[in-house]
Amino acid sequence: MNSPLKNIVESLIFVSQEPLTLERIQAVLEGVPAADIQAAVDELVADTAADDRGVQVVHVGGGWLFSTKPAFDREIRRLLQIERKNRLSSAGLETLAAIAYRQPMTQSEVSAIRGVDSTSSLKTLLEKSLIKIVGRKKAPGNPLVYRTSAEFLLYLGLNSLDELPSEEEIAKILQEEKAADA
Amino acid sequence: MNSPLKNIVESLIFVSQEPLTLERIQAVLEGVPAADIQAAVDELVADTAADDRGVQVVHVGGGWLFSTKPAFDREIRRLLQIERKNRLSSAGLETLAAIAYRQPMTQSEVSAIRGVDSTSSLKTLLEKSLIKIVGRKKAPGNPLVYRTSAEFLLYLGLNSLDELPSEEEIAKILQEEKAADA
Amino acid sequence: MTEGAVIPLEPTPDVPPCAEAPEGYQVRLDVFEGPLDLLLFLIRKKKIDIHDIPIAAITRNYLEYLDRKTEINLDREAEFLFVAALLIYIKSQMLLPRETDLAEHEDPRQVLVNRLLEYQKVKAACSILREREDAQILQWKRNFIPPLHGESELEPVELSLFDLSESFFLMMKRRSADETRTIRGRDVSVEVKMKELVGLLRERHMIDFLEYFEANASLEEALVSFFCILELVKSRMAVAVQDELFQTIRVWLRKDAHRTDHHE
Repeated sequence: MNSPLKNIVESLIFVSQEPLTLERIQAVLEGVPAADIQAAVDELVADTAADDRGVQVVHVGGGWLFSTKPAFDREIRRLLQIERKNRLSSAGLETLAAIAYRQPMTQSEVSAIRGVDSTSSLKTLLEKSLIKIVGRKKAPGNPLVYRTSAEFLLYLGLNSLDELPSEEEIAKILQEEKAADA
Repeated sequence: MNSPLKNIVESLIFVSQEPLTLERIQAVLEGVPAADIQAAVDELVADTAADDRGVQVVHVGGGWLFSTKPAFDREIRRLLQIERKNRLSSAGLETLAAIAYRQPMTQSEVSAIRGVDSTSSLKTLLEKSLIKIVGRKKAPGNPLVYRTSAEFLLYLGLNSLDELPSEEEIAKILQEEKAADA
Repeated sequence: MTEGAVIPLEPTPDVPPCAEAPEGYQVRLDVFEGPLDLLLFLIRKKKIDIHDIPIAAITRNYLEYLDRKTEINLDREAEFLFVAALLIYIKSQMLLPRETDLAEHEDPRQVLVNRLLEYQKVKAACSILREREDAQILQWKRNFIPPLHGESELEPVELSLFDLSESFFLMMKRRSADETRTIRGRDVSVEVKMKELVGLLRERHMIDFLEYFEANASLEEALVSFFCILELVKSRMAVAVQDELFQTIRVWLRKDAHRTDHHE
């Protein structure tokens, strides 16, 4: 279907510097009902997911943005002359997960959950902008308080913290581990 | 036509920061004949020129790149106004940091700390409402005196300037390199 | 004050070889993220019910692993030792003669169990998040698209407290390059810490150990504090009360110890 609304939305998502939310699109397209915009975005997501497209619109970080399809990672890295992107270390990922679930958190709270001093992992995560300092805790020593950042959601392809693995998913993993041991 | 070559080319053009030339595509896709690449690009240009697309691949500057369609210029301008969110330049950040920790300060005091004339950074920070003029110093020339603003605290989620991280805290984050964290 | 002095180590030949270890029997400590990871590993390998941990046995296994350490650095060692001390503490609590059976919430192991369960959840979540990370790493997004036109007057700014502070202190460092002080963790001796603790106890009569712990920051210092308190309690100079493990420890100086010289 040839929908001009879908085209406008596509161009807006393309130029947006961060995931483009429904609210932003509405603010730009004054008077267009949210339902129409949502329908246009849905159509766009479906179109770009098709096999004959190399670039797709994905829903992430609470909004939409363009990304390449995973199949072309090798060629893109060749073009940009970038090595395979590094994963986080296990220490880094653990620290990030602890903060994600229990934020806001201080260094000593994170370290207590992990049973390991987490100062240097926090540093790495700060440098990668996956967490941010949001202030201080009213507690002895007024320790700095950390939260996950908007980049964190993007990094893991989440739309909000609600999309973190649920209690059920975690319980399932633990069940599987138990079964594997038996 | 569902062509994987077209898809690869689309993703390469998408991630390229400058017009992507035939030569560079060829260099990435070793062994693929130039004629095939040219055909894929032509197909892509034709596809994206169609009425149902908001973003098109255009031939410009000796290569190809994505651009929005001219029809949506007005909406795009509106969007960029709304979401414009710039990071401070490093000069701006330094100037702001100097004032935050050492306020109240005059222009020449800031410039002395930074070792660089800071007049234009001060102007930018004033425009962004991150600092404010609080009066004049009783000194030769009666220079203007700057302080950080209430918005500054808001942006950083601080309650007061006392909550700025101390040198020790930052040093701890910056200096602790531990073998435990890869 | 080593763990070996507290508990004689018996060889347990039934420790399973670990797949990660090339030498078969040698399991290196550094394959574990930390002491909790090691504990969870032992619990799994021994097929132990996490809600009913045989503390004596697990403590023995745990100390054994610690004993095999080859080259872990001091910080890590301190963390492993800290949990060793806690295990021993729980064991001692369980050995205390009691009038009646412990109610479930009084089980000295409960807080350790809660902590292990919590950590286990984080680890399980990590395995899911790792998959997400792997999937996302393959997708390239363009986060930077040059703005179409010049600056407008009023712009919201993205500002990070970390960037700001880092910027300031780097600037100061640059300016006074010669007189830069290097900040290092203090060397904490038991003697100094003991004096400090006793002084503080005299002044305030009671201290909240967790509060004290947080103020001291470094793990070594905290460990030393912990051992000092154990030492004070052992030598009957102080009374320490902890309602729940990992909660807070309140410490009083015994009245009759006020004038004694506690430093031999």
